[in-house]
Amino acid sequence: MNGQDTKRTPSLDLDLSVRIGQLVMSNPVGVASGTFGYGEEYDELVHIDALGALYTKAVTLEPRQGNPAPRLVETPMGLINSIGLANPGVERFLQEKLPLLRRRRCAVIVNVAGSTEDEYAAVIERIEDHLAAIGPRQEERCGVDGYEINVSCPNVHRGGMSFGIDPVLIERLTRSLKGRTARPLILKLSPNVTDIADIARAAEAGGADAISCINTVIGMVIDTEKLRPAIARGTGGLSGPAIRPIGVAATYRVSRAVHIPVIGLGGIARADDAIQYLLAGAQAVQIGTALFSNPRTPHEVLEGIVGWMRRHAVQRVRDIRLMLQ
Amino acid sequence: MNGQDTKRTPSLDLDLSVRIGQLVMSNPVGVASGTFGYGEEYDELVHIDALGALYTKAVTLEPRQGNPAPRLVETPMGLINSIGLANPGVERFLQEKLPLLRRRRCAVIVNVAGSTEDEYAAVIERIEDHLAAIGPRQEERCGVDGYEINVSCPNVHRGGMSFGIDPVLIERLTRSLKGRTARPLILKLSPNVTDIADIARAAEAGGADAISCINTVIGMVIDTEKLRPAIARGTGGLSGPAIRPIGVAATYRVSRAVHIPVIGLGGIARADDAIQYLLAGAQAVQIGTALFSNPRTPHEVLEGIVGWMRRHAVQRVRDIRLMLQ
Amino acid sequence: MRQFNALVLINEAIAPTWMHLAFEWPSNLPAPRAGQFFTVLPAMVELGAGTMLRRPLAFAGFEPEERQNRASAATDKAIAHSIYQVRGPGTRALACHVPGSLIDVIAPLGNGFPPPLLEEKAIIAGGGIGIGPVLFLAASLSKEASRRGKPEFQLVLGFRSASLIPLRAGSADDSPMAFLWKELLAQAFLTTDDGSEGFRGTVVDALSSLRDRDGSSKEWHLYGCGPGPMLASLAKFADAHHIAAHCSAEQWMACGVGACHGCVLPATSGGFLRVCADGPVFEANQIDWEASLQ
Amino acid sequence: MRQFNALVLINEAIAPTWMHLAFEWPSNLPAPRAGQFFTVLPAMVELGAGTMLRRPLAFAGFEPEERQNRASAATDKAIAHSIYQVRGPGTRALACHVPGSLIDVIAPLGNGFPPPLLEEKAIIAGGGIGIGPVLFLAASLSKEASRRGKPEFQLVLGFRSASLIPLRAGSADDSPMAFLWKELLAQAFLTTDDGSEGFRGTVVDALSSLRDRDGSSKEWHLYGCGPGPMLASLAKFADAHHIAAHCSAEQWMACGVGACHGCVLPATSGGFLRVCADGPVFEANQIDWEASLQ
Ligand SMILES: Cc1cc2nc3c(=O)[nH]c(=O)nc-3n(C[C@H](O)[C@H](O)[C@H](O)COP(=O)(O)OP(=O)(O)OC[C@H]3O[C@@H](n4cnc5c(N)ncnc54)[C@H](O)[C@@H]3O)c2cc1C
Ligand SMILES: Cc1cc2nc3c(=O)[nH]c(=O)nc-3n(C[C@H](O)[C@H](O)[C@H](O)COP(=O)(O)OP(=O)(O)OC[C@H]3O[C@@H](n4cnc5c(N)ncnc54)[C@H](O)[C@@H]3O)c2cc1C
Ligand SMILES: Cc1cc2nc3c(=O)[nH]c(=O)nc-3n(C[C@H](O)[C@H](O)[C@H](O)COP(=O)(O)O)c2cc1C
Ligand SMILES: Cc1cc2nc3c(=O)[nH]c(=O)nc-3n(C[C@H](O)[C@H](O)[C@H](O)COP(=O)(O)O)c2cc1C
Ligand code: FES
Ligand code: FES
Repeated sequence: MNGQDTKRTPSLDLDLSVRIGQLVMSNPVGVASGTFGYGEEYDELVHIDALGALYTKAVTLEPRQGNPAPRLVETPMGLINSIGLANPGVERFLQEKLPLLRRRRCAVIVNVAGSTEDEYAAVIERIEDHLAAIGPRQEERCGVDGYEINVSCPNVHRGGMSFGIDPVLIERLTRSLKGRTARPLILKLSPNVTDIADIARAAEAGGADAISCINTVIGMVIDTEKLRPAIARGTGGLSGPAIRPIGVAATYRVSRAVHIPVIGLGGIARADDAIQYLLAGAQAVQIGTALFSNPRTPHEVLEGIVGWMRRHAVQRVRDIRLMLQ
Repeated sequence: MNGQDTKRTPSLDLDLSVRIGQLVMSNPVGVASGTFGYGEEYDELVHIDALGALYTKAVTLEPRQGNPAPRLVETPMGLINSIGLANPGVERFLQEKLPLLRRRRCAVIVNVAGSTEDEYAAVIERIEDHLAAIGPRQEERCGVDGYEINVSCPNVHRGGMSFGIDPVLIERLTRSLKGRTARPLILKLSPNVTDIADIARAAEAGGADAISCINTVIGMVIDTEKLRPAIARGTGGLSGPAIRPIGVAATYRVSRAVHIPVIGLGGIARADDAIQYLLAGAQAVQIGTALFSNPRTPHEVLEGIVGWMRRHAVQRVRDIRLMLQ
Repeated sequence: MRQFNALVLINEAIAPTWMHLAFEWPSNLPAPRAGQFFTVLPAMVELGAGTMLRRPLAFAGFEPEERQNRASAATDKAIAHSIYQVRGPGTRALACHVPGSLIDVIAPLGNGFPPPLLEEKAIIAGGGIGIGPVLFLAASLSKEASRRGKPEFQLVLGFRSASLIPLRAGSADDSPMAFLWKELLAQAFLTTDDGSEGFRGTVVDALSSLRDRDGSSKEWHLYGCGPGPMLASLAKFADAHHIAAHCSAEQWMACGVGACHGCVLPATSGGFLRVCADGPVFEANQIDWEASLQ
Repeated sequence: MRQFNALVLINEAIAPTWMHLAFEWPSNLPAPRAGQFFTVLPAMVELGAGTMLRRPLAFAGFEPEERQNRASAATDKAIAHSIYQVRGPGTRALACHVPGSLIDVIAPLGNGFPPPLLEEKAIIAGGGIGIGPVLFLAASLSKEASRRGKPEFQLVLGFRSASLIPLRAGSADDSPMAFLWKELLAQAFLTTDDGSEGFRGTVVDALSSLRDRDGSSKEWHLYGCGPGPMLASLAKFADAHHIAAHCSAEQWMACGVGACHGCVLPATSGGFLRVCADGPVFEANQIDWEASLQ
C-alpha cells in the first residue's frame, strides 16, 4: 500500500507537524468530513495512521437518515452531493465508532452539525462527558482530538447553514461551544457568502482555534431526459477539482483576515493543489472528493509536499505560507 | 461552416424566439460578453448572423487598458481571467465598433461597466445620443438592441462589484439607467453573494427587463514554482464547465424570485448544458468560455436544443422552463 | 479489497455498444463472487467531459490461476471478466483501452449472491446489461455441479430485441470465457420485448409462464439483475408467490466502499441502504423498489 | 483562418520530450507562414487533468500540395509541420495521437515574420522549443534563394545540452521534412549552455561573437524565437547595435484569435498587445520584455 511507502520516506530532517490550538498533527494532510466515514470503510485501501488527521462524518444529536436518493451526481471535474448529514447520532457514534477511532494514530477531529445552537452544544457536551467517564486508557489514544463545527452544510434545511452566513450567530455559537471543551474548535465555513472573511473574523472573535475553508458550493444538475433535478433534493453541494480555485481564493482571503490557523480544502487532488493552499496561507489541508477517484491521494499528496519542500529547501511545512510573493 | 448547417435545419415548425422586453431574439443562444469581443475576431469561424444575440465586450466611459499580464490561467474544466474591462471606451466603441455591429443580423446587446452610477449612466446616454443623431439607416440594423449592465466583474477594483453585492445600490442604479433608454435593460449578476435572489429582486424592482445569471466566480491559482499567483492580479473570475452547476443553481433560484426573463450562462459547452439552464428557468442562454475550446459551440448547442425539442415534442423554446417537474 | 493497476487482456465488442473486458487478477486477492463488483478508472477521457469518478462494473466471470484453457495467453495469473455497455464518457473511455494497457481497479467490492440451498432451484433472471452478474452466477452454479450435488438452475435473459443479444454470429470474441457464456446463452430461456426472438415480453412475464409449467419439486430461489423496473416487478412477483429472491441493484456511486452514503436506495424498513456496501445484492424485499424508481 | 479536423500524418519523438507533428492541410486554405501558429484540441486527455482549452503551437514547416517527395504517403494534400515539447496535460494528450487519428485545428493564426529586405542578412536565433518557427523561417529563405536573389541568412540555435538537440542519431524520423531540418541544423551555428556541443553560452552570447567576425556587407536583421529571457536579451542586443529585430513571443491563450484580450504582453508604448492577434511576431522594441518577465 502506498501509505507504507510514505512511512519509509525519510523525512526526519523535515518538520511536517502542524499545530491547531494545543493539538499537534504529525503532518498537514487530512481526510475531509463526510468522505471518509468514521475511518472504517477505507481501512483496507488507505494507511490511516499515516494521515495527519481524520475528520469524521458529521455527528448530530439524534440519528439522521439523510436525504432521499439519488444523492449524487458527477459534474465537470466535480461532484454534487446531498447526503443530508446521514449519521447514527452521537450516542451510537460513541458506542460504535469511537472505540475504533481510539486505535488510530492520527489526529481524529469530530465533525459536529446541528440545527440549533443547543444541538451543537449537546453533541459536544455528550462527547466530553463520555470521554471524561471512560478516562484515559493505556495504549489507546483519546479518539477525539478536536471538533470541526460544520456551520456550512448546504444539504439540510436546518443544517446550520443559517449560522454559516451570519457573523453574529457564528460568533455566539463559537463562544458557546468554546466554553464546553478544552479541545481545539475548528469552524468550517461555507463559500456561499458575500464575504467569507467576515465570517472567519467572527469565528476568531468567538474563540475558534482554527478555520476550515471551504465546505461545498451550492450547485445543481438537471436531468434533461427525466426533466427533474439529478439529485432528489434539487440543489446540493459541489466539491472536487472544479471548486479548487474557489477554495484557494477563500483561503487566501481568510488567512489574511484572521490570526488563527486556516485548514484549506476543496478540490485537492494532487500535491500541487495542496501546495497552492499552503502558499495561500493554510497550515494544513484536507482531501475529500479526490479520495473517491483515488484513495491513495492523501499519501501521494504528502509525498509530493515533501518532495517540493526538499526542492525548495523548506524545513518546516508551516513556513510555506510565508513564501508567497 | 457549421452555422450554415444550422440555417438549413428546417425548424420552421418550432418557435425558437425569445422576448426580452420589447426585443425579440430569433433564438435563445447568444455569445457572452468579453468572450467574443465586438464580433470581429470570430467572424471567420462563427456564423454570427445565426446567433440569437451577441453580447459585446464591456464598454466603459473612458478607454481602459486592462489588468497586467498574465491575465489567464486554466483550471480543472475552468478558466480564470482577469482582463480588467480592457476596452476602447465608449467614443471609440461608437466610431470603430458600432458600424460593423449594425451589419449583424443577430440582436446586439452592449455590455456596460463603470465605477460609479454616473459612469454607467454616461455610457448609456452617450450611446443613446449617438443613435439618435445618426438616426435609422436603410438596410442596417440599429446595432444596439439592448444593454447588459455588468455589476459583477470581479476583476477591477471599482468595476461595479460593489453594486453587485448590494440590493439597495442595484435598485437605484437600475432605476437611474432605466430612465435613460427605452431599450431593454439586462442586469448581469454576480454569483459571489450570499443570496443572489435578493439582488435579482432589487433589479426587478428598479425596472430591469431581464437578469443575466451568472458572471464569473472569484477564484485563484497559485504557481507553486514561481511562488506567486498565476495571474498578475491575484484572484480572478472563474468560468467554464466547472461553474455550470453553480450557474444552474443560481438560475433556478433567480427565476423563482422574479417575474422578468432570466438569461442563463456559466459553463455551457453542450446542448444538454443549455437545456439544463432552460429547464432551470432561463428563457435564453449565453456561451462564453466554451467558445475558446470550440467556436462552433453556439451552433452545436442550438442544433442540440432543436433536436431535444423535437424529441420532447416542445413547440416553443420559451415553454421549456415550464417543463421541470 | 485492494486498489491495483490491472493489465487489460481483452476489451472488445460482443454486441452493439457492449464490450467484454478481461483483466489480470492479482495473486493473494480473494476471487470475486457473482454479484460483486469493482470500480475502474480509465487512463484517458475525452476532452471536455471532465469525468473523474471511478465507474462501478459487475464481474461477469472469473478464471482462477490454475486453469488450463485460458482466455489470454498474455498472463498466467487469474483473470477477471466483465461485460459493460458503452453509455457515457466513463465507459467510452474504458472502451479505448487496448490489451496491454493498464486500468486502475478497486476490487472485489460489495456482497455477492448467496448460493441457493440444496433444496432450491435457482431461477436466474437478467435484463439487458444485467447479464454480467447472472452469467457469472449461472457459470458458478454449473461449475459447482461437479462438486456438491447438482444445483438446479434456469437462466432467463431478456433483451429489447434479437439484434442486441451478445456473442452471436459476428462476434469475434472466441476466448474460453466467451465460449462458456455462449453455452449458457444457448441453454437460457430468452425473451425479447419485440418478440424478435424467443418469448415475447419481459423477463417477469416469462417467469409467470415458466412457473405455470415448472415440473421441478424444488422451491424457486429468484436471482435478478437488470434495470430498476425489472427488479421492481421481480420483487413483486417473488412477494406474490412467496419465493426467496435476491436482486442486484444499481445506484450512482462516489466512493464505492461504503464511506460516503451517496449510493443509497430506500429500504422497506425505513431509512436507506448503501448499494455499494450493504448491496449491491439485496433480498428483494429489503428495497422499496417503487420509491426508488421515482 | 478556419477550424477543421486534421488527419495526423506523423507524430513521433525527435528528442527527449520533443515531438514532430505533421497533419493534412485543407485545400483552399492559405499556406501558413513562418511565425504563424495554430491551436489544437486533442481528442482525449488524461483523467483528472480537466484540461479543456486549445493549445497554441507554431508551424515548423509546410509542404504545399504540388510537392513530390512527400513526408507522408497517406495524403496528397498539403502538409503542415510542428515541433512541440511534451510539457503538461495538453501536449501529453497530443502526443497520444497516432497517425490516422484526427485533431481539431484552427489555423493559420497570428502574424508571421516579415521577410528580410534584399540588403539585409537574416540572423535567425532560436532557443530550445523556439526551434520550430526559426527552422521554418530558414527553410523559407533557403527555398526563396532560387527565386529572387539569394537571401543571406545564418541560423543560430541554442540548447541546454547536446543531448537535447533534436533529430540526431537515434531519431527514427526520416521524413523529407525531418531531412530538411537536419540539413538546416547541420548548417546552423550551435550553442549549448553547458558547452557539451558547439559554442558554450547563450544564443545572444554567440551573436556578439558572430557579429565581431561577420564579414558580410549586409545589415543584420535579427529573428528570434525562444524563452522570454532570451528574447529580452535579444531585444537589448538589437537595440544596442541598432539592428532591426523581430521576435516571436508566447503567452497563455484562451481564444487564440484576438477576442478575449487574455494573452497580452506589456507594450513599450504603454498598454498591452495581444500575442495571438497583434503578434506572435513583434518588432523587438514593441514589447517591454523586462516587465513581461516579472
Ligand atoms: C454495482 C453496479 C454494477 C454495475 N455493473 C455494470 C455492468 O456490469 N455493466 C455495465 O454496463 N454497467 C454496469 N453498471 C452501470 C455502470 O456503472 C454505468 O453504466 C456507468 O457508470 C456509466 O458511466 P458513463 O460515464 O459511461 O456514463 P454516464 O454519462 O455517467 O451515464 C450514462 C447513463 O447511465 C446512467 N448512470 C450512470 N451511472 C449509473 C449508475 N451507477 N446506475 C444507474 N445508472 C447510471 C446515467 O444517468 C446516464 O443516463 C453498474 C453499476 C453499479 C452501481
Ligand atoms: C504562439 C505560441 C506558439 C507556440 N509554439 C510552440 C511550439 O511550436 N512548440 C511548443 O512546444 N510549444 C509552443 N508553445 C507553447 C505551448 O503552447 C505550451 O507548451 C503548451 O500550451 C503547454 O500545454 P500543456 O497542457 O502541455 O502544459 P501546461 O500544463 O498547460 O503548461 C506546462 C508549462 O508550460 C507553461 N505554459 C503553458 N502555456 C504556455 C504559454 N502559452 N506560454 C508560455 N508558457 C506556457 C506553464 O506555465 C507550465 O509551466 C507556443 C505558445 C504560443 C503562445
Ligand atoms: C459525499 C460528501 C459528504 C460530505 N459530508 C460532510 C459532512 O458531513 N460535514 C462537513 O463538514 N462536510 C462534508 N462534506 C464536505 C467536505 O468535507 C469538503 O468540505 C468538500 O467536499 C470540499 O472538499 P473536496 O473538494 O476535497 O471534496 C461532504 C462532502 C462530500 C463530497
Ligand atoms: C475572458 C473573459 C472576459 C470576460 N469579460 C466580461 C465582460 O467584459 N463583461 C461581462 O459582463 N462579463 C465578462 N465575462 C464573463 C462572461 O460573460 C460570463 O459571464 C462568464 O464567463 C460565465 O460564462 P462561461 O462559463 O460560459 O464563460 C468575461 C469572461 C471571460 C472568460
Ligand atoms: S458509493 Fe459511497 S457509500 Fe456507496
Ligand atoms: S488569446 Fe484571446 S486575445 Fe489572444
